[in-house]
Amino acid sequence: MVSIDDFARQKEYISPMDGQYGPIMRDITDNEIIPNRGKFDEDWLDHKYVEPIMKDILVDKGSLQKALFPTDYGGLSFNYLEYRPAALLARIFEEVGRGDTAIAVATGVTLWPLTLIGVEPLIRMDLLEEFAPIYCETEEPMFGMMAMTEPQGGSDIENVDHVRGRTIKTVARLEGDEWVINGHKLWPTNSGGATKGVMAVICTTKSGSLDPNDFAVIYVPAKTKGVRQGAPYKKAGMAADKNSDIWFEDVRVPKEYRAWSPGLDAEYFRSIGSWGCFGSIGFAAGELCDTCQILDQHFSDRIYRGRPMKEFDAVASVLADIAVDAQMARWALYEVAHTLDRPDLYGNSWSPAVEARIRGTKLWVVDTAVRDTEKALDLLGRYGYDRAWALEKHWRDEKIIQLWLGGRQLNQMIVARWFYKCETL
Amino acid sequence: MVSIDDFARQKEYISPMDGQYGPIMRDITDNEIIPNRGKFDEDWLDHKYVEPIMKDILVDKGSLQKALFPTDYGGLSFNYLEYRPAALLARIFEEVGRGDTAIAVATGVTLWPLTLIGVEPLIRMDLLEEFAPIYCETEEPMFGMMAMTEPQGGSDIENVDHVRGRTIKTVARLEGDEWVINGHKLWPTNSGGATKGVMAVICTTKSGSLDPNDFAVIYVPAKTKGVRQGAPYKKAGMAADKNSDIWFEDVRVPKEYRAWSPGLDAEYFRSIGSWGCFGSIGFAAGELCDTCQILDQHFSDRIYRGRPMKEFDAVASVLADIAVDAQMARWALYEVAHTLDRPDLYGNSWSPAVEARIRGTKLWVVDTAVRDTEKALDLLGRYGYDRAWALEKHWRDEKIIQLWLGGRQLNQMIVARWFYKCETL
Amino acid sequence: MPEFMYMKESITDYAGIMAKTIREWGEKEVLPSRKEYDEDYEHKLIYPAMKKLFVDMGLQKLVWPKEYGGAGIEPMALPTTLVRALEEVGKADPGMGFVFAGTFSLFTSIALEPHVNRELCTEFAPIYCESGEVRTGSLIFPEQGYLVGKEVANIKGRSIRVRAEPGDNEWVVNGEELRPVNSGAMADIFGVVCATDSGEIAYVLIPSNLEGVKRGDPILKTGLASDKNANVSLENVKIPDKYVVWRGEDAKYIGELVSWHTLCCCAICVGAMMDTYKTLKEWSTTRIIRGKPLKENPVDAIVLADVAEEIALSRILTYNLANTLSKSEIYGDRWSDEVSTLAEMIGMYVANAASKVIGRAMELMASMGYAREGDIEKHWRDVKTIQSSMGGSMPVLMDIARLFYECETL
Amino acid sequence: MPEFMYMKESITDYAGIMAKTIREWGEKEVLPSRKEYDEDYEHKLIYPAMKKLFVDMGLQKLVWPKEYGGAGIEPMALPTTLVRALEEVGKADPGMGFVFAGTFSLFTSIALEPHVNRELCTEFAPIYCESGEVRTGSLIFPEQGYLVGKEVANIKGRSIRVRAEPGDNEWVVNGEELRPVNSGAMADIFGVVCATDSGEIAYVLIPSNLEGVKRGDPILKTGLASDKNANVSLENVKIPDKYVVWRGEDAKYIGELVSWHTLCCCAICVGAMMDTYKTLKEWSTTRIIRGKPLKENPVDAIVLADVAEEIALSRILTYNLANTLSKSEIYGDRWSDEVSTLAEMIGMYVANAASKVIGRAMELMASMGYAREGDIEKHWRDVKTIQSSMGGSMPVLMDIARLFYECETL
Repeated sequence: MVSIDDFARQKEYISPMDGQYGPIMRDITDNEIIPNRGKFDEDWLDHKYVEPIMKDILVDKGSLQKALFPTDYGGLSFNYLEYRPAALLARIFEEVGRGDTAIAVATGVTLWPLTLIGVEPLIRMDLLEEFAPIYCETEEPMFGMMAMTEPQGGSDIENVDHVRGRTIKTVARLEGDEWVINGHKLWPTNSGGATKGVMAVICTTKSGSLDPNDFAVIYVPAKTKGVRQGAPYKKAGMAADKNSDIWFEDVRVPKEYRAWSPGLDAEYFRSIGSWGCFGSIGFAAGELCDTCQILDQHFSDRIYRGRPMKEFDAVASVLADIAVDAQMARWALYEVAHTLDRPDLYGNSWSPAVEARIRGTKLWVVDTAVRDTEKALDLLGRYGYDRAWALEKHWRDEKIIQLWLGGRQLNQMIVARWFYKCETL
Repeated sequence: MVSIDDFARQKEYISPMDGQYGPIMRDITDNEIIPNRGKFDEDWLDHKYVEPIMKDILVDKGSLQKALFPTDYGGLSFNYLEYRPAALLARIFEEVGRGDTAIAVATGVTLWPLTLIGVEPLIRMDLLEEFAPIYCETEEPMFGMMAMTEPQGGSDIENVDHVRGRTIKTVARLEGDEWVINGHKLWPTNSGGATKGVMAVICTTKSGSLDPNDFAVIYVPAKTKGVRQGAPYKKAGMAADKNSDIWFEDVRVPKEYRAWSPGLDAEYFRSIGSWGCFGSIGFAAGELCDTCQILDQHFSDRIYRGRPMKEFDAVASVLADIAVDAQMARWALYEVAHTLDRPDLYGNSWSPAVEARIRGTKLWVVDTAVRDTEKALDLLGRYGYDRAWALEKHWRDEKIIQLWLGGRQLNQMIVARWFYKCETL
Repeated sequence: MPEFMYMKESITDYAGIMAKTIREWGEKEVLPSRKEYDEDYEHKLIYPAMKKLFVDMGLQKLVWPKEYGGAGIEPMALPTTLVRALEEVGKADPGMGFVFAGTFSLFTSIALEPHVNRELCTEFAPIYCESGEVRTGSLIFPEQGYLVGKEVANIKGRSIRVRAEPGDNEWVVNGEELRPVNSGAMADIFGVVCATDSGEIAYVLIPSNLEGVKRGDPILKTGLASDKNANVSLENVKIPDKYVVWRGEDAKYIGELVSWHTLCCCAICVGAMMDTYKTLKEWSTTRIIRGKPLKENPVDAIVLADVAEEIALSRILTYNLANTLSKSEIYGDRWSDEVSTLAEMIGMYVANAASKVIGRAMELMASMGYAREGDIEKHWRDVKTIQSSMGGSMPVLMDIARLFYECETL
Repeated sequence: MPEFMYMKESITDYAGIMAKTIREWGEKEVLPSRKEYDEDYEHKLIYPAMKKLFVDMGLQKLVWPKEYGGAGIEPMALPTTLVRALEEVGKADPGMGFVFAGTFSLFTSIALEPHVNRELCTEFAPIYCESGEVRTGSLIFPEQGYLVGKEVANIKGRSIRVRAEPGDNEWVVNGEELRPVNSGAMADIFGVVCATDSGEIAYVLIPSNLEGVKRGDPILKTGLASDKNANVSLENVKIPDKYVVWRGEDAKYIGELVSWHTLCCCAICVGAMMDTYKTLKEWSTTRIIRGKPLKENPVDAIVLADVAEEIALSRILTYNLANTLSKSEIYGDRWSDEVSTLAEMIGMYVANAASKVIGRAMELMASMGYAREGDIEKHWRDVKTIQSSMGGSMPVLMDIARLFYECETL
């Protein structure tokens, strides 16, 4: 049976911790996620099956919620580029992603807001020290969150170059040494009551302003007074990830909880796009490998004219195309990880060049995964829609990955802007 | 204007000679190929414009026909993996390919037969010494050739696993210390009278045999008695590459001109697929970068509602998709090159795993290039068919790259066979 | 509202009225609750709406001749009437349309000229025409390749796994873990393609209450919550000779079931697309992106256009297929390879288009595309499930190659 | 040979006879020499064949009413007649079909009800109906964006770069480096969309022999060797008032030229595809791959099927468009946004399908796919050139969005 290991990855890029964490994640995926994933759809509200798995990933077996805190504060110290944190995350994302991309995104988003203050060269040691106890001194999974999207004009927030923060309606007002935040966000991963860790909230310090100095990323511990998460939405897939409305009513946090400073918040915010798209690539790349495996299994078992149906060359040709894409996706994943791990060679994660390349790669990998899961379903005939084969779940989930982070169109614009020097897009 | 340099490549894979040869090839492409490529279609028979360029590449400026001969024999000694010959060729192929893929293939195929005896670990020093004078002691371009395809069932030859040499009708008979070759081949690049160097001829030592021991690769200097090249064919594109029939009538060469030995010839022959597909990826990746550049130029100059039309976001979205593909293709090119440069990490070029990955990558890159040049033409409207914009030439040429080396279907079968362990395809 | 053109010449007034009635039914009975269909495992919401459509509005009478209590639609007008009706059902809920499609197609075998079976019409029509409850039929077609059991015979590259043994006055039918096209968990009657040991192919009707008919648990599906499907096993099921509708030479008529079923699926998909279009148009008009309505952004307009293009072409092709089925004297028999393959070609195109454009519509609606609340993700799952249920494109491609290139061993 | 179905109800006997005649012409006059067309820069081979078709067989009379010496085809029958004829021309040589398409469409402006222009018919019809030589017309349409000059006005997002100044009894027309749809280097008359400084849009006829009409060198093109195109500049060209066919309110009729031209292009593409199918079928039957005919390999059969599928659907859509153009009372005016956009949608689909399937056919023929000798690569280049000449899909997508979503600023 074809497995993820049959698809090459760049051996020189691999993280020194790959050998340690890879097997842990593989074990969780093979023994906890895959056997249970058929039940996640009905588990969307209670997370009866999902939570124990998340606890193993974030706390008991993987300890991943500690990843970006220094060992001095009880963390794992993956902050440093010499450990190749992105390559390690690539491995984690693809392993978990081949089981369930929603579990992978819940994992990834727990770390996501911290990438802005916890991965070289963007390290705010004071904030890491401040937040470390929340994640490192607990036996509970502490999901994190990026609160970006707003009720009107969702991806406008991320469209920094064009919209320049103008449409942000979540306002942070400085009162003495505290930020006072008011606003309403939609859809973040790990909302719906899940987040108990820290959220990064995209705010403006002046409503309607076009000035990048007014663009602010402010960290808010989930337990802060005035933060309210709504009930989870029903959606087409990704039941293991909860999404909801989230309201901020006179939420007060210390002044220091702003990520960087006027101007720099807006500048570094691009790295959120880079890391977010990198994660998406990882989930999708893993899922593509799993699609190949499911297809192999199905068409090894399915008999046609006395032979396994994968020996029917017309079917084999479709299987081959999908394997090629899975190989391309895996290479792309590690290439992007290496781009993040080697800013000395390729530029910082917030540089327009890096953001454009990674967003472009996300566009490709996820579009490909959507198309390939469609092809796979088609090939299964009357078993395509059958949840027992899990392919249809991948298909539903990939569609969601395609739509988030501004969807296809925003990525296209960011790519065009950088590669073709478009000035008004 | 977007240029090939805007697309990232893996900096750690680059050949130490890249800095020397890259600029030479860029100069030839920018100053000789691109200004003249509009005339190649009418130059298909005479090669009045093509020949001087080939001379610069192979002899005067690039000396590339000497590349795989040791310095002791007057060559450049790119035989050794420490020089990363594939990464160097990647650079050469993409630079030349963005000018004209036919010139790139004429260059690549000159070296192609020699990869089987002139790149580590496949080195036949005796044959290199024997053939070195032909390439190194001349001021003339000495094209080389792989004579594979036969009149019936073309790609069957390369379908080694399935057809196992059964359909080869070119027979090599051992008479004393000489091979006597009789047969008829079609279509090799650099035929039509071009090849004056050495050709590798795929023969069987026993007509109709399924025994891999009967599969033979035998080198034949073009000037050998009994070798006859026909007149070039007219074709849809790639006018700078000549193709024709080629006949072998009682052609005699020394016994030692067989590449390796019974069994090993068949085994190593897969590496021809790997190298051939690697070249195709390089030509196409270069072409894709050029497509982006032409599009940028066209839609910067073309005015729509008072602005350059690339600022029209619907156009920009198509441009973006093509840029993403060009980036994916360039990454894939260097990844494949590195796979060939590091058999210690990834396996030998003739291993089924490596062949499957490289053929799969060729399938992806070239299919993508075909589709993207189609999109590009479509975008140009009534300038799409206009030869002045060169895009339509790329479109015609890419189609040919898609069809050669067994076309899409053979690559799909080879991919399916390895990834899915299909046994009867 | 601009219109998606279709071949209007052949639409009767009756079809127009029926379409209007169904549209009103959809708006009143389905739209208010369809967001909850997926969790309506007991069909508490679905059944009443389906009953209104099938029974009160008489859709389950549509196939039957007047003399047996049916609607008695003139054969020439039947295909377009069907299409107009199913477009409207598809707008509201593709699942109910799909249940109907299977049921209708199943009984074309005994209710339509030239193969009207008076004996069976007399027996079965009342079940559908006189009942006050929803009555359905489930098709069991051969598939390309199989996961359990073994092949008894082969028809156009599909394996028949149902074995039928003719005996004295009755046949014994066996088949293991069969995957029906539709409604396996709810059907009153199965229409089954089977074969004898000697390779003779037959089409038989099997009432679900016969001994030996075993249904598995309802299958968890991507969509089509209104259709409960389940694997079916037939264990020594004994049926009277008369339930063998076609055998031997007459097995050629099986192609007609494909033609009708595909026509129905096309119409449902067109309806689902048209409803998506309506939602998308509203969204793209009111959603403001980068300071203007979404639809005024050219990069989004190309997606909007793609959606409209596919709907327009799908609708034209669907009506063309209807026209083909209504004029055998010009286009050939409805069961011929030419016509059934044409149906498959159009079916493949339309189902694919539906899956594609609803997916593209989701792209523009971002999170409201995949939220139940946005009201299009259900259509997307539903049409994908229809597309799968039709059997996938591979066997269709083989049929096309067989017909147009006269392949003999495919 | 299996048939690609099409709407047969509306085909006249005349159309059938014409199609047969053209098929024979193609086999006799074109096939033996078409492999050399690309290098036939002087049209030594092309012209005699085109003359037989246009003059001897009377194709250049097709658009004209009987009273002016034309063929006088009944309007209802004209679209399908055109399609049957151009399918056959397309099989033989898309280039000649394309020259005809431009010429025909150009003169629908003055030869068809409700806008027959008797004065201009009297003047121009004899050139086409009485000449012993090939006579052609060239359309100059606005384009989306431009590389030279500047925009005078804008129609559906396309820039009009031809400036027309009304004067006393004559108009002065100026335009720089215009790229005609077809035949710029050979046309006798140009049909030009232009605009006045005040933004009034007009459609004018300009005989090529008027002073100030300058043609550039023939454009080196991907395909369509039979059509010589060239950029055209108009330098203070003076035309009498009567050559202003439409202006002001009447400019709405320009949509009709698009409808007709697109219909013609569709038919040509269908013909090219059908000829490719014929070649491919022969090849796939006789070529042995892995020990059996190529077509019996399933992996190749899926490609063969894809080719047949696209031809079948394209043909259906093309005849549907013909039907739409022949029944304005049902479907609306041929110049309406609804009809012309429908034409564009079908045109985009068919041209794209043609380019795609001929490319796929090449895949299966390997080197014979791209060798001139294999006899399909010319079709591939020809249909791609037609597709480009139609202006690309982007402006069409904008038209679709405009119509179906009522966009106002696109």
